[in-house]
Amino acid sequence: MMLDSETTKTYTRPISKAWWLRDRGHFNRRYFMFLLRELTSVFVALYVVLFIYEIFLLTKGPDAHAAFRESLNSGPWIAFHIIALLFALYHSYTWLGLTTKMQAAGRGLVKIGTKTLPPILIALGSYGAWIVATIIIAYLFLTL
Amino acid sequence: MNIPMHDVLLVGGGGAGLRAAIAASETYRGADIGVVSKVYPMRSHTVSAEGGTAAVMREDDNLDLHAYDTIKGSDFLCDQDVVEAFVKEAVDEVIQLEHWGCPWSRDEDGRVSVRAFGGMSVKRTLYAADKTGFHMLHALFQTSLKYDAITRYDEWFVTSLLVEDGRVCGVTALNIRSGNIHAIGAKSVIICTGGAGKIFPFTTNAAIKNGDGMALAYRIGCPLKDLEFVQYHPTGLPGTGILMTEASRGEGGHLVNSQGERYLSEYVPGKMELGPRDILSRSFIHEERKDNVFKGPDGSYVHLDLRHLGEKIIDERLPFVRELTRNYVGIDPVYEPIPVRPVVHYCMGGVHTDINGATPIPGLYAAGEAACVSLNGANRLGSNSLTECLVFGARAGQVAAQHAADTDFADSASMARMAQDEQKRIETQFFGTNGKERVANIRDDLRKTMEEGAGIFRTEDALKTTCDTIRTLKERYKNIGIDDHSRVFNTDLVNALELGYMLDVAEGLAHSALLRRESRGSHARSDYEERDDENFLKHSLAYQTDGDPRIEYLPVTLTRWEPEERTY
Amino acid sequence: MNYKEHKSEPFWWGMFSQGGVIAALLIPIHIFLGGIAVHLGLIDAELMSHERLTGLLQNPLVKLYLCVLLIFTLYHAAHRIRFTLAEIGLHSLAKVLPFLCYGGALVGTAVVLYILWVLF
Amino acid sequence: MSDHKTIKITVLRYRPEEEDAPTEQTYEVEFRDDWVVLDALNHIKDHIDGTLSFRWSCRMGVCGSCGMMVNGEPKLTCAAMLRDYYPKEVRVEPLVNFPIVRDLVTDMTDFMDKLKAVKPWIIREEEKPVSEGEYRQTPDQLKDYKQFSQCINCMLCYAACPVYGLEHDFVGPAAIALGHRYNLDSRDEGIQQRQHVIASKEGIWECTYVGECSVVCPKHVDPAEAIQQTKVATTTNRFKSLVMPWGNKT
Repeated sequence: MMLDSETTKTYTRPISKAWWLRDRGHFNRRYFMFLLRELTSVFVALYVVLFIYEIFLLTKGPDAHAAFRESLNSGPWIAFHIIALLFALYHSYTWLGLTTKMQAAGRGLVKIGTKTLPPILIALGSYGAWIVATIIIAYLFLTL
Repeated sequence: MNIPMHDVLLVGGGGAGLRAAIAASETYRGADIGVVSKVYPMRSHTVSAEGGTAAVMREDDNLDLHAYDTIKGSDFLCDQDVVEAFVKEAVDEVIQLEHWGCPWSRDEDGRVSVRAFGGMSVKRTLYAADKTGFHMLHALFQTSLKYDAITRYDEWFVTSLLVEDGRVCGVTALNIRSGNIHAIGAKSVIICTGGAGKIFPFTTNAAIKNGDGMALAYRIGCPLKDLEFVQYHPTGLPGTGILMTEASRGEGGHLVNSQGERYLSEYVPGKMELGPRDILSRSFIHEERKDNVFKGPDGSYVHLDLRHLGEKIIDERLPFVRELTRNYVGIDPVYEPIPVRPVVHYCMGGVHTDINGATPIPGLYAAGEAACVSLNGANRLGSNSLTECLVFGARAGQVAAQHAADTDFADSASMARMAQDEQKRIETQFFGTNGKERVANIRDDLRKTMEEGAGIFRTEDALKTTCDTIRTLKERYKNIGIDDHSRVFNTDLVNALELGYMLDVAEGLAHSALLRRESRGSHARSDYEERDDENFLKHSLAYQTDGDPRIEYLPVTLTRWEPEERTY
Repeated sequence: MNYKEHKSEPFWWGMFSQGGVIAALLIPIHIFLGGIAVHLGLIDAELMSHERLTGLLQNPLVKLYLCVLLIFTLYHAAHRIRFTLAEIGLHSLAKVLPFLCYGGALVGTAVVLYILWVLF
Repeated sequence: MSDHKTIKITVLRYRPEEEDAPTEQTYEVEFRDDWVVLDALNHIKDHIDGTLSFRWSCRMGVCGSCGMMVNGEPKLTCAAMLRDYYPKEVRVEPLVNFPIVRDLVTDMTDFMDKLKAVKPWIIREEEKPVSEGEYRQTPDQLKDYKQFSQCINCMLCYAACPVYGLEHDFVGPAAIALGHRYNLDSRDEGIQQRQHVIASKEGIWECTYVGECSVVCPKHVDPAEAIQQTKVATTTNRFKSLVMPWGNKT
């Protein structure tokens, strides 16, 4: 209970819009890395839209598609893909890291009886799945 | 002026206070409970208790055994009817707390685990790793949130008890946030403000433990009982006084002097590290006199060695010990011994109450360390204090609620007047003058003289000096000046008010110690080394007067156990 | 404060989270193969030709795979973009952002399904 | 040990009766090697400037009172050794994201309301009488929630959480972790009664897993994990009930 007359004047320091860069005088590297992690989604989205557009062009015939492919074969587009790849890799790294951490936590999802799997095995599992998936896709794409 | 009124008002929101609040609200439907606490309840010092909570839980144990251990531990100064009630109700209380979610450590079969503790003849200490007090307090606090009948006044500081027609009818309290003084009316007031360890320089006690509630009661004529009994915990970190729980010895840790010897074999051969705290603390002083101790910047110390327990046991049962030593002294107990020395830990004495927590003043109750129900006598056994908070918190809550049901509120207009007078008193005393004395200086001098005269070993001369010094400190206190004259969250003012409480409790303590010319439990007089049942098998009662306190005596209640020599 | 269990958030979050796994496992290799490797001459350009790709798309399993890959990652991205925009300053639009972002993902879903199962 | 070192401590001051916004004040403090930031603040209060206000109590990292920003990081000042900062100066500010009441003291009533909202107590359909003894709980069942019961309510996680900074309605890390603690307790049957708070828009769904709450937590409670676990469990149940609406609603 607080008597209404008892509340006193307070001061709230506003959070900066660029808090992930610098807030109230301090830079926090982890906030910055967090924002980079969230930004990966923009590149994922852009890439997926581009992918959908390419499939759409496939329905428009070989010329349209070839022209599109040709335009991708340029410095800026290659640069875009390299940046997108770096972000996508960062997404994979952070996402799999967090799921590993989560499954390793006290009441993890990976439980055998009452025992939780050791974190290192879970980590091997998730990063292993990534490598396996990558190899399978590459193999299928190159050989089908 | 609108004055809040409660059937039962708790002063203090720690283990005893919250248990009492819940008990009071369960005593009868419609009971309206207030809890005034100078800190948010989960900050209360119960939070720091580490080792455990005693109760008879196993087949190899029984109530008489727990009672006997407690009585012997108290050096026969406890009231045996109180002890019998205590051991009986302890069992239900710890189970109740289990039902409220306390995460007690468990055996494989799902029962709560018990561990060994100093002075206990069998394993009967329930624990939640080595954060027992923390878990108990949070379980109690979080459970208290579900009782709508409980209204909290967080960060309100009680400045006086209101008395009308000889009965307590409420309190005045400073809302620390706003700086306003308010009257809060109550039919029953329960003091649960904890001990007064902070009147000593080296203590495991938190900054908030200044004997506030004891002094509040003392000032309205309520006697303080057995104040001279102050427990030193044998294993505190030098300097900070941070507690290395007794459980570290219960789990098998060794105390080793500078010669590499487990020196306790000379003093408590039968119990070694599991001897009672008063004897272990005195053993340290003997070793110090023999120069068998290490020397450091914060005085001498011995080693608490846990290395042979191994990392697994330490992490499982004593994780907090490892956390504290790593963070505060940079020592990892898995690889190095921990420096420890005796530090003030607990006040056996406190507000004089009967077996139900009722004081001689109608409407006033007390429980927990602030009270002296006479469970602990001259020396408390480790792990009885948390249980005491539960058992006598619950008792006091129930009895206070029953009293409230049969009583009317006092006149609110006169209470409002008293609150205005109190506001004036405080403004005049602390804001109106240009006193030159600093709070910190008087406080430091008080602590110094308490250590010198009323420490582990006491003598007539040293105690007389301490009594004189306290008298001059009280004079200096009248000339106090504080830096902060603002209203909002003025902790300078709070500290000054606390210092006033400390001086009162210290005065009662030193005079009680001076007149007890025997050695019993924690009270060790170098000039009277023997226990003297003929003259001193009785409680001391300190009453405040205009001059030195008046000390009276009260017989000890014996039921089934005759006093005998206390050896381990 | 009156709290209410939110019934649709678990759906969006579930899609986000599934999409997150799929994107983590599969997107890097796709970017690498189609956007980088082929242009740097690491793989044969014929692999990305109209003829080969339309050929692949005749396989219903490939279509299904692309549906899963593209649709789930869209929801993943939509969800994250929604919160990121709020966190970097569009907090005042917090009420509108879900409609914009999930709306975009829903449109994307329809487009993907239409192209893959109607146009092909 | 004997050589005296002096460190500069800059403290954010706010005196609501005198000023509309916080100011700064710098003190020079001679310190001992084993002092923590809180010791320096106490030294200032006792011997240099009694007007400085801050909260503290146990000085052993368990009462949770003395959380402040130390050089921009939320810390328990009783566990922040001065020697780790020396010879650089130390900036002490009240925890961010909370209204400042006075100097280093913040207003935490918002958290107290949220804590109560998640019903942090054992909820049973039927209470077992005390006379029937304790509930059995195996060490493994205890382990399921133990970590989340270690919260000392120090508020460092709220200060670290940009989501809370932006959206004060967010129930927040500590309160959700404590609700989760009871949900995971084998003695508790109250998960449904907490769900409307924990799984509200202001609850778990506001969190974007910045993860900073868990980084700053002095007791390794890992509130971020509590929130993620709850998101997964809630989502799984939601999909289950969509697919099998007749199924067991737990």
